[in-house]
Amino acid sequence: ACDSSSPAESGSASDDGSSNASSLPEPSMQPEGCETTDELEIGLVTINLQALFFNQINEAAQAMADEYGVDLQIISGENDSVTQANAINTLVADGVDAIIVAAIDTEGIKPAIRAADEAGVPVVAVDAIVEDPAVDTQVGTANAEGGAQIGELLLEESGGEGEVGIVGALNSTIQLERQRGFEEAVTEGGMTIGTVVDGRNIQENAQTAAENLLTGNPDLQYLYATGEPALIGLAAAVRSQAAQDRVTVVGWDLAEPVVDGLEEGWIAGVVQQNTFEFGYQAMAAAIDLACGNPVQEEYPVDTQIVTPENYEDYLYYLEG
Amino acid sequence: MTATTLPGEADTASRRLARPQSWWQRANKATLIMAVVTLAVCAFFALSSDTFLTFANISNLATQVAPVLIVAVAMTFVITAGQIDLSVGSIIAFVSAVCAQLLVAGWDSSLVLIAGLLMGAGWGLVNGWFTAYAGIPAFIVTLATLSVIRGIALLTTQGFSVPIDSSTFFAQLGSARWLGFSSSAWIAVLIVALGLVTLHRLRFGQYVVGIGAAEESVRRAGVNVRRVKMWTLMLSGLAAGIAGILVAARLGSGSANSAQGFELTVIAAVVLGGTSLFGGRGTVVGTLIGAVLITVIANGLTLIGVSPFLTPIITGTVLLLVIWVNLRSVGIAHALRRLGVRS
Amino acid sequence: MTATTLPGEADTASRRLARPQSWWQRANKATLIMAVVTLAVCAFFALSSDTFLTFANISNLATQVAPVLIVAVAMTFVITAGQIDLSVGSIIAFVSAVCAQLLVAGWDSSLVLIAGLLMGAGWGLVNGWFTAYAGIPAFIVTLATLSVIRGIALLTTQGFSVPIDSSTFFAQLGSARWLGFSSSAWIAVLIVALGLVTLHRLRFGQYVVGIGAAEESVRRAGVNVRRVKMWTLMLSGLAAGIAGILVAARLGSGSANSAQGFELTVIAAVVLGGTSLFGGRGTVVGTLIGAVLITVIANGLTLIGVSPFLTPIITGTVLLLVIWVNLRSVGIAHALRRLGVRS
Amino acid sequence: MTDETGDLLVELRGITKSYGPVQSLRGVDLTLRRGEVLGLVGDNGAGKSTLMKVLAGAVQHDGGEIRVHGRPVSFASPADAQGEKIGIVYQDLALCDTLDVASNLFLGREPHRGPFVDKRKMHEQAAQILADLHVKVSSTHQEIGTLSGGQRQTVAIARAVSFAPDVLILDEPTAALAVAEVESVLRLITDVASRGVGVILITHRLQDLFRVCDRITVMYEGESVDDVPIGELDIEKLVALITRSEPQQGVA
Amino acid sequence: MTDETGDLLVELRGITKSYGPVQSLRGVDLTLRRGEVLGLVGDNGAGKSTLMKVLAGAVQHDGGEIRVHGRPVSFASPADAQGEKIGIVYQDLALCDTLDVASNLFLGREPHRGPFVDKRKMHEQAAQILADLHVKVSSTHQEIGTLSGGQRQTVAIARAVSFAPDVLILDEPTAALAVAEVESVLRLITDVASRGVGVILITHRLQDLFRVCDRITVMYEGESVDDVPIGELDIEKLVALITRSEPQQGVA
Ligand SMILES: Nc1ncnc2c1ncn2[C@@H]1O[C@H](COP(=O)(O)OP(=O)(O)OP(=O)(O)O)[C@@H](O)[C@H]1O
Ligand SMILES: Nc1ncnc2c1ncn2[C@@H]1O[C@H](COP(=O)(O)OP(=O)(O)OP(=O)(O)O)[C@@H](O)[C@H]1O
Ligand SMILES: [Mg+2]
Ligand SMILES: [Mg+2]
Repeated sequence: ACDSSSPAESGSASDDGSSNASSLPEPSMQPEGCETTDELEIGLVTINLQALFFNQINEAAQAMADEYGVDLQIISGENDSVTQANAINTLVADGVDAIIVAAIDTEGIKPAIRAADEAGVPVVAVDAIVEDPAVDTQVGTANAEGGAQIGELLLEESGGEGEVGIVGALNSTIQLERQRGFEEAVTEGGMTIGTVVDGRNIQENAQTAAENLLTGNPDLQYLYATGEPALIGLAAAVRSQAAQDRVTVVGWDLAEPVVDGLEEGWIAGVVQQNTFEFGYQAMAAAIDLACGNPVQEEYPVDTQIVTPENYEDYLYYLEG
Repeated sequence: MTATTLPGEADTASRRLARPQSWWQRANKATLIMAVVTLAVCAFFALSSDTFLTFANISNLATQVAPVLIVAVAMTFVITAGQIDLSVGSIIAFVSAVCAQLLVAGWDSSLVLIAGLLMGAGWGLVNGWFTAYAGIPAFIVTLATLSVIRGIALLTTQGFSVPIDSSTFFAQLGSARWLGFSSSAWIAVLIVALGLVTLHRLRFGQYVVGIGAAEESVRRAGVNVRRVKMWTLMLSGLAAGIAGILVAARLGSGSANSAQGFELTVIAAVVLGGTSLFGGRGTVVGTLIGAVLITVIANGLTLIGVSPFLTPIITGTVLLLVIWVNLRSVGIAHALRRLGVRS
Repeated sequence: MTATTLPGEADTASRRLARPQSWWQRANKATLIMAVVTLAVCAFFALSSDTFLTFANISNLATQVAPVLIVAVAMTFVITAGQIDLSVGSIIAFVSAVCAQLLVAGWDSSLVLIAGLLMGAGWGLVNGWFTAYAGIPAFIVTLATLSVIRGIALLTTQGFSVPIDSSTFFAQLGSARWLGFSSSAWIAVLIVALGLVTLHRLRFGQYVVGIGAAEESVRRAGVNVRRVKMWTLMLSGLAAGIAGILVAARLGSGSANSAQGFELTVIAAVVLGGTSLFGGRGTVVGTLIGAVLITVIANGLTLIGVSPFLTPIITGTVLLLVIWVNLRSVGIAHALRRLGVRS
Repeated sequence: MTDETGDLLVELRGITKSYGPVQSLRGVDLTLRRGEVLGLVGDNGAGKSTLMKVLAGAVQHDGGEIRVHGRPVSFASPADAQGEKIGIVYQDLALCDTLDVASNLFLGREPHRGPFVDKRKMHEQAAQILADLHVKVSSTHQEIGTLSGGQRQTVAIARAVSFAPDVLILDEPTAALAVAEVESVLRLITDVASRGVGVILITHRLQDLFRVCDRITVMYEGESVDDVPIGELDIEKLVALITRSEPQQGVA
Repeated sequence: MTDETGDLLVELRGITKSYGPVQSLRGVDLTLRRGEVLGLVGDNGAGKSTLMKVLAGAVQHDGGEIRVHGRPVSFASPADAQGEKIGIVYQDLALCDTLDVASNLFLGREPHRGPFVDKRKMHEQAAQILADLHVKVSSTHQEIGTLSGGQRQTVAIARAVSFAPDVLILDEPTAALAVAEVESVLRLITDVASRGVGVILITHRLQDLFRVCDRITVMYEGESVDDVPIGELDIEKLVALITRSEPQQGVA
């Protein structure tokens, strides 16, 4: 349905991408489009504006929208599923041609999506998987699988024994999924889950929680952080407790403070989702849906595992 | 010693004293101005967006304002009585999560509805008891229960949202419509009406205002002020329970993470409406206007396509501006009135 | 007519009147009990966890309590004066994000530090002006700026967590230690000392208490109450600026996502310490104890490995319990005292 | 006017009350008979108001006994005291500033029709009561907080009287009143007493006491020190009792 | 005692003030000379307190002119009036309940050493002032909120007097005071007046007026209606002036 190259290539294409004027990597796919693309209106309902993750999805979507002259309206869900439902209802009332949504609550978004579907507005779900027939296209990876992947990596590091401490965010369903996938993988591999602390998706809360975790468990060797604020906080905690030598950390989402850890080697791996591809593919699908072109039901975007060996290839994510 | 009362003099005097006030005298000037400002904001959005005044959007608006409004009406009583309830967001999350779980466990919708209301009122009772009978400031009590209630909800759901079968009556409550407006909207209307009557026509309302103004005076008047204070917090708990049910029904799922920061939105609506945070003055109509204004701003900014980064900045600025105009304009209203009288 | 004043009588009378109070009379009983309760909580954790009393953990605790404590001391003034500041969390986020960006832009650390303080105080001034001079309730003003300030921070960072080069003096501030305690901890100690002196020894402190008790009376005494109110909010802004700098320095990055919900933690610490939310009564020592208690509970629960799902439940319950004991124990203290006197 | 053989309405025995270190009442005895007007006098800070708060249930005493109509009672709240038909005008008036005149007048016993407060009736009755007492306010809709000191006081008096109590306590009811209003209040006192109500009047206007009282109880530093029929007193003697000194020549 | 030729301290001309629909002052004239004690009387709600709040800068008037020492002034705040050395005891006292006695006494002009409030000195001076005025409180450390009505009032009077004002306004200063304290206050008034201070005394105790006043200004429904030297008055005439009726026989 589209001239897509393999999504896996996009990571290695980073070098050309960063030399690009817009400093965004090249999209791996373009919409088929139609004559009226420059009259289209598309709404994007995101989770929040505080995480780089969502902003990069927005950026990529905006870039592609600009290219095709599409009018893109981005709305922040402010971490509240009711706000997201309100936003979708408002967009439907406004008569947009398609809606892209990164759902906070994959269950709670369904009635709003169904209402959009009934009103004839196609819906693309990005990042979190929403299992509902009203969703026309899914773009993204399963968060639980990403958690399992990084769990596998940690099992290799640890040889399948030892205890893992977790810095999570109980107020984020997505991060709970990541935690669940990870826990299943590592316990199967022979490791045990130690203390779990809640960083509430805020950096310095995560730092404080992680510090307490490290102090309370002086023998703890392995740590896992389920999101960007958690990982940044955990990294700061490891430094402030001078625990670089005794711990091995894995987590989600590349960020500048994390790069140092990768460089020094005590961060063994980071799950990086291809946020730009999320944005591009979701936008491409939305445009095609709005034009009435056929689209795939799923566009899987591979998660990438950033390791001390390959981290330099991924630094383009951090160019703002 | 000079009290030479003529027959009938006291009578005319008493008639003069009790003379009912004119509409203008009775009207709360600040609320009037607030209504005018809100209309102005609406007019602005109506001019900037074709969709704003469509029936679909107005119906949307009514649905969106409902949970805030329902809780805000109850919160008006709480704040007017000089108390506060920070736990309403957590109660919403609790009720929505537990109701969804009960439905999954196979309870009948009607039972779940009753359970939801009871849970809301029950948490309100806990807040109320600690505030009124144990004498702990409501701010602290509800700050503590805020954390406890959501904690329990998180614990029972393990943080995941629980889907509600869309065939249940409970879920249909979320999509039911009458005259084009959702059930949430109608329930909100009902609760505003109840709030109006309760605050302005029942003894309870008198005591709520009195307690906010001078609790000790009301106590000395022989009123059981503890019970009244407990009731206000129970009402806000109950209202949060209703809102929790409506949110769960509308989202088709219950989640322990819903309605975070909801208490601030509600309190903002109440205070924007002219209710004094120090107690003693409260108006349900003002709360209605405050809640509508907040919702309209969010809705309107989306419709005219403002960048999401600018939305919080504009929202905050508009709120500040509105209140500022409102404060100035009590003077303006008097001036206008005086002009009107002269001409 | 019976005022037969003997020479010297007035003198002895005046000496009796001004007799300084004993230590026990002066001591705030509630604060004392609170300290005892906090010690009990500490003792519990010390018994349940080997690590709790290690120097490393105590040093950690001191660092962790610092930002809350710094802002809470300033907030004590705000609340004692009958105001409130909900925007402190947003100011922290703003200052930390902008400072990091300025460092990236190549500014010198010392300049950035000054800029950070100025930004904090500047936002505080905005809050203060709207509250004191435009007459808008502080709750509304800071609710609006809460949204505006974080909005601007988000806009400038676009969600990036801006790294701070660890070789800068700014970043070293985060890791600097003296006598085993971090710079944050020492700064917090300094600010508590300043707060004590300001509240109890300066005119400003007297006026703050007076305004909280009866603003109109202080105004009639010829005090410029507007300026005092503006100053309190400026102080809380400034304190939030300091906290923002420390948070950024410690994390080694500045982010607009910092310090969400921070205001509630700070207000909880202040109110837990015995400062009245209605104004007129405040104690810096109480705030110190409140902030330490909240931090110790979070730290201790993690050390003894409580499930994160149980943490909020236990925290809330403990807070409620502590306040409850505290309220009861003013009576207990008197009873003890009476026993002590008799024996 | 009074009925010396009237049955005992109120009997206080050895009432004590401390506020932390401050001992406000150190053992006070007081009796009040039906139809009697009792003057309660004493220096500033003697404990008069505290005693009356105890009798009205607003404050709980530490020790001693209260008997009303001969039965020992204990008041856990002002409502209990109202149940025994004890009405009081507090020295600080105990009004709600943001409520209007009529609402304050009827606070706690609003006329109602079904569950609703009958606002019209409330305002009419309030107007009637105020007009009867010649209270000078412009409207029953005015907020109490905006009234003058004297106006507030008359509303508080009107409130207490309209309860039709058996025992009426007036704690410096005329402090802020103008001459004509003081006369009305004094007339009111003799009126209600002649209808069998027991009145306790606290005032520092000693000449008023001589016009309406039957008996004077004197308090000094938290104790009741004298209880004298009015006939045995003149103003100098009374001043001497209050200040615990020998009566002097010069009169205020 | 007074100096009839003394220069004009205060001159109010046609002061008006409305609160929304309520017109509290409809044009009031008032003059006060150095060393003079002026009695300001009127019915409850006549506007006396409102007028004094205007003169003390606590309330801003709508129309009319204020002259102090012959110069027209306009007070934007109480601080401005204090700058003109106008001191006042408000009818509602204007104290801060949670501050102690000494802090209230010195609110706004605390003795200080460098930047610090000199608490010891403050308490000592406060004790001195209170002892001089025979105020009956137990300690300067007591919170104002826990004092009795009369004690509060004496603290407020002590506060106003210790400012050493040129113009001293007393709004019903003796309403809650016991006999001896009233005497002290009256003595105080003649004292300060003899030192050249102009005193405005509002009171409903008419006999006190005859003991200290030189002149009486009468207000009625927001207007000043009479201004009479005390020599031309007796108590019946004064009552008649206040109530705007013919003097009668019966005296209170
Ligand atoms: N809540 C309280 N806390 C501490 N002391 C108090 C409290 N209430 C009253 N007191 C003290 O008790 C004493 C008696 O006060 P009370 O008000 O009964 O005096 P009173 O006889 O009514 O005086 P007045 O004639 O001035 O009204 C005073 O010394 C007062 O300071
Ligand atoms: N803030 C206000 N709002 C509305 N009306 C007010 C306000 N303040 C005073 N008034 C009205 O102004 C009139 C004069 O009040 P003021 O207090 O000056 O009387 P006063 O002469 O001092 O009486 P009193 O002898 O009872 O103290 C009263 O009718 C009162 O109701
Ligand atoms: Mg008294
Ligand atoms: Mg007055």
